[in-house]
Amino acid sequence: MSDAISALSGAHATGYVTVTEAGLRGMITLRGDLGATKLKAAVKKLIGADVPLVRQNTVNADRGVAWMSPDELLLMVPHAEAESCVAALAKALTGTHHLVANVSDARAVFRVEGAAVREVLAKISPADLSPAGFAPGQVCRTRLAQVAGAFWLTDDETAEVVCFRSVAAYVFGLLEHSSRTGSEVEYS
Amino acid sequence: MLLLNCPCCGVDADETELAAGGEAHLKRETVGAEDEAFEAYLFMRDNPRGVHFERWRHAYGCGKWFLAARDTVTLEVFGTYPAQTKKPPKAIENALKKKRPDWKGWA
Amino acid sequence: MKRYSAFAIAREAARYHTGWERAWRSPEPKTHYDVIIIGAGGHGLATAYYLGKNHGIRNVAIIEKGWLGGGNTGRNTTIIRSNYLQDPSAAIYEKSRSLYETLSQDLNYNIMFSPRGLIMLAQTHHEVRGYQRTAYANALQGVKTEFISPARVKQLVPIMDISGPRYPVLGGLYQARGGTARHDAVAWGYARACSDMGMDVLQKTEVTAVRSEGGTVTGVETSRGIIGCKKLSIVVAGHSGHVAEMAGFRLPIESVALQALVSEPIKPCMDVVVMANTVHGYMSQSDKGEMVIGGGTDGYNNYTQRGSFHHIEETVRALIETFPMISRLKMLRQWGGIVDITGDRSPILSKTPLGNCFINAGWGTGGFKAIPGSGWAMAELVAKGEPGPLAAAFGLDRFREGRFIDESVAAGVAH
Amino acid sequence: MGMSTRLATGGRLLNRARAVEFNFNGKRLTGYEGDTLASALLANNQVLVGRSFKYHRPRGIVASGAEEPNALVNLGKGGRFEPNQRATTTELFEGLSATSQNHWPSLEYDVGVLNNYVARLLPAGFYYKTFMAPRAAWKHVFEPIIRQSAGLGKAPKDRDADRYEHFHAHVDILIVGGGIAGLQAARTAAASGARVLLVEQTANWGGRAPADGSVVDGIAAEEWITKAVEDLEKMDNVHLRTRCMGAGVYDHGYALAYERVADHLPANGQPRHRLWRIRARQIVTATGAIERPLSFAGNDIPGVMLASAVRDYVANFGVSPGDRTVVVTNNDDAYRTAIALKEAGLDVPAILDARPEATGPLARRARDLGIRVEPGKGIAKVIGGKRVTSVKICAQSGEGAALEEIPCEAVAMSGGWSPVVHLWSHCGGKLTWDETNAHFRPDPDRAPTNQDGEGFVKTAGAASGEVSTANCLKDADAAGRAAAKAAGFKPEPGDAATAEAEEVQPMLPVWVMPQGAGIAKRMKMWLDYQNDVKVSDVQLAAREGFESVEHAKRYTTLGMATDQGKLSNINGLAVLSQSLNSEIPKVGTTTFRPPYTPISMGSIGGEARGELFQPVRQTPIHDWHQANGAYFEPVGHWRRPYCYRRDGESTEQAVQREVKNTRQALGLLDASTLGKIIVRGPDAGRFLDMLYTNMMSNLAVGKCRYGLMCSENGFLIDDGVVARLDDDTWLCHTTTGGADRIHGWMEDWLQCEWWDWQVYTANVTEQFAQIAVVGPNARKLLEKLGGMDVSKEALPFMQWADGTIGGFSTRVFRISFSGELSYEIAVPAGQGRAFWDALVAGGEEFGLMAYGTECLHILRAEKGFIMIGDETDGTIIPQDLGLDWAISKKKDDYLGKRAQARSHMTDPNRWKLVGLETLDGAVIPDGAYAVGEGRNANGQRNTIGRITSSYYSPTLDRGIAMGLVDHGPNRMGEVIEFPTLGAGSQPIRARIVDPVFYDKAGEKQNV
Repeated sequence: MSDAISALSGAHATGYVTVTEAGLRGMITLRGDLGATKLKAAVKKLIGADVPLVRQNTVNADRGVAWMSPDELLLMVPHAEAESCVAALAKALTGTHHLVANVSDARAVFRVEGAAVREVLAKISPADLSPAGFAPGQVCRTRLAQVAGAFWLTDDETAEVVCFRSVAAYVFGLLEHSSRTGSEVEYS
Repeated sequence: MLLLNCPCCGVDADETELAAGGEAHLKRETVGAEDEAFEAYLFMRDNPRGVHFERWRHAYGCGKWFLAARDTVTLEVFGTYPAQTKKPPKAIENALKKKRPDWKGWA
Repeated sequence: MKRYSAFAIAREAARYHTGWERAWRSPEPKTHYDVIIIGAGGHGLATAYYLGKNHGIRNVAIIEKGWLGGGNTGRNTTIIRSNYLQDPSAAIYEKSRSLYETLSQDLNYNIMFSPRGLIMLAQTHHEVRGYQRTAYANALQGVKTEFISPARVKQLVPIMDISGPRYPVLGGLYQARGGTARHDAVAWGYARACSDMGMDVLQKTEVTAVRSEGGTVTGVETSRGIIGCKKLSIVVAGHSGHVAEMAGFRLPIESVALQALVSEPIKPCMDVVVMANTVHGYMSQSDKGEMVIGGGTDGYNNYTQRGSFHHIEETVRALIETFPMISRLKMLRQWGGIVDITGDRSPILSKTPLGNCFINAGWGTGGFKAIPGSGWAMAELVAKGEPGPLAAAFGLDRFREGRFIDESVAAGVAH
Repeated sequence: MGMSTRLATGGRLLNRARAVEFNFNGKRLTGYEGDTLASALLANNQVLVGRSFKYHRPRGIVASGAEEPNALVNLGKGGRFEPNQRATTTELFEGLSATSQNHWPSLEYDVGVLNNYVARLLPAGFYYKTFMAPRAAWKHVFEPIIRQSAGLGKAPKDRDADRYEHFHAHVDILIVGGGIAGLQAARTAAASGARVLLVEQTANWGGRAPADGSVVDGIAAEEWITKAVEDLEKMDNVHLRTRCMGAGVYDHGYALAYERVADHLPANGQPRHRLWRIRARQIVTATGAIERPLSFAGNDIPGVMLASAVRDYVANFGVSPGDRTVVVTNNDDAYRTAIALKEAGLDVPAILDARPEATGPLARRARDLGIRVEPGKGIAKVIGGKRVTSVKICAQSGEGAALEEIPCEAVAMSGGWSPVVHLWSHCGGKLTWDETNAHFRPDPDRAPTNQDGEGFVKTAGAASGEVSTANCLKDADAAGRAAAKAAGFKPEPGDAATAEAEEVQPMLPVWVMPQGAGIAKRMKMWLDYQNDVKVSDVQLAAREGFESVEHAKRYTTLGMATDQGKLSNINGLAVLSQSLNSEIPKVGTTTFRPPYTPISMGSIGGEARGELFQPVRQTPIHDWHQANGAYFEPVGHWRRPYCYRRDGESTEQAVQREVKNTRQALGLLDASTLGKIIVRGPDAGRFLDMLYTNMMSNLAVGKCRYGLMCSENGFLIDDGVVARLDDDTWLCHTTTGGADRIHGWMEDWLQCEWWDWQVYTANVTEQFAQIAVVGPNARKLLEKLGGMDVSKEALPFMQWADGTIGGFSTRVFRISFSGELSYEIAVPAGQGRAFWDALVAGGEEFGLMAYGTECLHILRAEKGFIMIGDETDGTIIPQDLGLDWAISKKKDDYLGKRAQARSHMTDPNRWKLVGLETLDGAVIPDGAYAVGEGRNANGQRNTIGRITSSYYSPTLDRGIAMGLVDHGPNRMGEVIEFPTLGAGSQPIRARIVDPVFYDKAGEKQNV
């Protein structure tokens, strides 16, 4: 078994914010009744966090869980553990109607860092990214120019942007262009 | 550029994050249906100048389908609601009767 | 009616053009007509014109809610072509195109038909196959088209980037006698000719109800009173569903907004009409020098004549990729029209459940190019009460039978 | 003598310390920092700046802002060349280079001016009445001449050297216009705590107030503005933006703003333009008003300018339009210009006031300054060619008998003011006619409405139709308040700025000067300077029955020039209504369309150019393809190798090599783009039975089955292999294009129709790299790499298994789209490249070669397998393709079943799929049609069939094809004809055969 590689093997760009491909991340799609005790317990056990409320996400060290839709969560674990976690979840949810899928390799993750992180994202997403509209602890599923994506703030100056693996180069290009020195909007 | 509130995730979604799905509350006709009823199911569409019930998918967001009551002339939105219903909720009907007294009503 | 000509202009110039008469009369409605046509757009006026010219029916009123030619006739990108795949479409659009060739002379009104040539770009292998198929079909349909090489495309349209990294041009379906015309002039020319034949063009007259007896139409109620008729023809693109409802039947139609835009005028740089369907854009240059650009339709029912901006955006960025030079032109004006989209995106020329009531609708985004042919076929349908060969395939019955006329099959080109 | 020049003093916007060199028509000229190109040209006595559209008349600068119709130039060079740039809104920068437009050979001597001498033969719409004979002449003679003489600026040639971007902003209140009204509205709105965005199209705050000498809160407007801006900049909830024009207002509070980031600093690395896409709860338009010209004979001669513009050039740029300026007006405001000129030491020979008397305070001040004021007078005629030399004056009430000739170099005219209502109107705001000021102003009771049905646009100041500074400020405060309230905030009981009320003498509507002017004069009164539309043209339109304002506009082209009628619309409308003996409000206005002024296509495209034009989807193995000669074809947004060209190989040769090698040895295909959708749940089987035409619920775990999907219209929309993973889990493979579409289709049915069914789906297409190992040596390779048992016994045809191969954990499907022994192997995408490399390395000894999509197509065609998109085109049902075997007879329903029972679908005359073999082995052209006897009612040749796929088969060394033929399956062995294109080309004759050309028994794939 050879080591897995991420879509852009750690591409990096420095403009008035920095953009870095964050490398491999274990990601698991979990669909089911988010209110069910069994599911809540399983998530708690795996991630060490409760099932988040609508559009919330919890990052807990190298683990996390994000609300994706009324019947879907995205669980984040170390990449190497993804398969075993899928098995564990499947076991824990036996007898309930659910779907668990390892989507770790279907995604690319970028870290965007800098004071102007909101501004850079606002160039490619129509979502309201003002502090009033979007804060750490929330997940935003939206459009990144011409593709679907999601992001959240780990702190006020750092965002993690997730997109499909096949368009990683495109999304990296968008972020690089938007954060190029000279493109500052200085919009507060 | 429409702005519709997705009842499934609460987001005020930009039109560019949505996919339109045509008339809502169509009753599926299938094997056994008369030609006329089947034709109506596939092709005959409400196309009013005024209140229209329609399907939308929050395609770039939570991915869920939802329904909306919208005026096709003023583009006023009277409300959005989950897709799992065969008819508009009472609340929407009441809102409509208030705002559009001349509205013929649902059916 | 005084004929238009260079000599007439010279004659009138001598008296500072104070001698020109009205292009069309503005009469009071009669109480009864043989035929009433609802809608004085291009299609309605053309229907009236050929009723008179081909069938000798001249006791005709064309009733218009607003101003003649004020709907989609005056809001489109004026493209004329007949390189359609399916036999019925090719037949009616080619009839239309051929009528355009001599329309200025027929109407004694210069509608500026400009057969400058039209290219549909093939930018994927799938499109190449689709357009080759169309070329073969056209050859058997009597429509003159050819599939041309990238080099020939470049020769015809030097400002085009045919080696774009994303969608290199792999060829094109070329119709040398396709082109454009002056949209307003088409409506005005027909209106003038109809008026000259003694027909009444009733502008600012709104139809509020359709009257019938025993399942047969007897007339219409309008903002200017009740007007009787033997036959009624509904030709009201964008409002077909609404008027059909008055006549008591439904249509397989949804009305959506279609958008277009023009750039500021520049000196001539493109003498061909280009349609790029992979990237959803088409462009031509008007005689004023504006680049005339067609956008996409919204996916939702809309009567505002305002579309959503992102369609403009998608079209413009696509055309910048194909025509890099337009990046530094400016958008002068954008606008929208309401188009009727049917279940198979092809038009309806048909009898209706109401006796002696006929409908012409659902031209979608392809109406302007069809005006003369549509009028010709519709006049025959109204005059004889039965469709002729041009209209035969476009009846309402096809939806129940599942007998589609689907043009989108050739490389996704709808209209 | 009498030239326009830079004054020794004045020019509030100038930095006289920094001279700026620029170039106009090859002349090197100098201006100052702060100049616009227009002010700099005037300062260099360059009044003549262009030629008109139709008659090529000399044209000079008329205005000082966005309403300028004449001063349009070709700006810049090469990749930074731009036509039709408005000199009045172009900031001067070092090295700016511009040329004038629409003339040949030169601005001063333009042969196009011939049109001017025959102008009488070219009235409105003349082209509709002539050029009709001979027929061909229109296209080949007349049209080219007309096109050449029209068109204004040159076409850019080079690729745009600049970049662009978009920016999304969500605010409570957007305020458009940074004049005193906009600033006051912002102060009031911001005080409520609302998020406010204030945009101003020019580089400077304050609008007209400073040039008008207004006094606000007892201090000079300029001081107040500076302070107001400072205060606003201090607030966290306010954002200010200059060089940012409110371009359009759209539905549901959407607005576009056009920021010209770097037009004044070219090539400095910034994006040239930034298009703001704004969502605002409320929008306040403080867009000011535009002065109207007066219609008198010769009002288009260079030197005739708007009174407000003359004032701007003197006050803002220290530029004199000429030593002697005659002022002509129908209102008080123009007196400010006369006074400004006088105070700048310039001569004002006379103020011609069309009103019977001039009694206002400004008139008094003018008289006190010794200016000759002539009430009841107007201009009979302006004398001059490329420059005003004098005016003949007359009684406004008469027919224009000249009373006196006054020498002058400039004429400052004012016909009153019209509010800028564009943004208000874009989204449906209605207007009302204001008798007092003779203009259309927004009707607050009929504002554009938003998603809640509430008005979402307010107007402030002059944009509301207010005239005096005092009222503008009051109105702006009220607008800010109303907007804040409507946006859900509590406006503070505020301290709005105030100004002294002024006594104003009412203006007098004057649409034609003099009022009794005869036709000869009216043919010299310009309404639309750029398009050459005159009073007589509008009157002609009315006479000919073009009575609707839309008709008149389109017939005369009034207001259709690049200024979109900012100067001409109201004047034209008034002339039209007079000709129709109707009232102006009855005649109505034309609709206002975005944008307010033209915006660059580049800004609309934004970042989406070149590499970012569209996403390119890449599989995990993309780099290898690139490195190994792949010729890519776009499939949706994916790039798939069409074939891999080796040195000296043509595309065709490469494809043939790949086919032969795969049949004879071993081929490798990157199939990662195929859709992979997991469908799971107690009702999953039942759901798939509805989705597919055949039965999926009874598929055994561990097995695979080929399935078809139809639309509710019965048409075939997708196909693929379904694998049963466990009791309630299926894996559905779709076509490359189908992955997202079919997943959406599944969710649609589950969410909107069968929501009570217990089924979940997940699109895992990109989680896996999927590689097809195809050919007689396929098993040898896998066994060499070692791991799971891939023998026929352990893993028979149409089964799947999980296991390791060469150390990779894989899922292996024994399925074949080629007819050969074939394994489709899925590994996690992150290991796709490594696994591919292992296969390539291990396969060398077995003659492994990668193959592309064209080879794939040929392999499947040789086997008679249908291809979605080739055999299907959206109108084909499975029955047409002889796929009845894949349609379950047991099921009482599936999507499309009812539709397939309709008369046209069951018509025995539908064309059916067959194979076709040319008699001479040639390849039938793709898409060719087979002809039958005779012609149809429309004279078209009757057809009896068409080609759906056609290839040269390297395996059989002959042309093979599939096609749909009338009663085809019953006509085996018959020969039919396919006409080919081109003169004298011979039809190709082909025999109808079974569509399976190769290995009919299917032995090769089942070993």
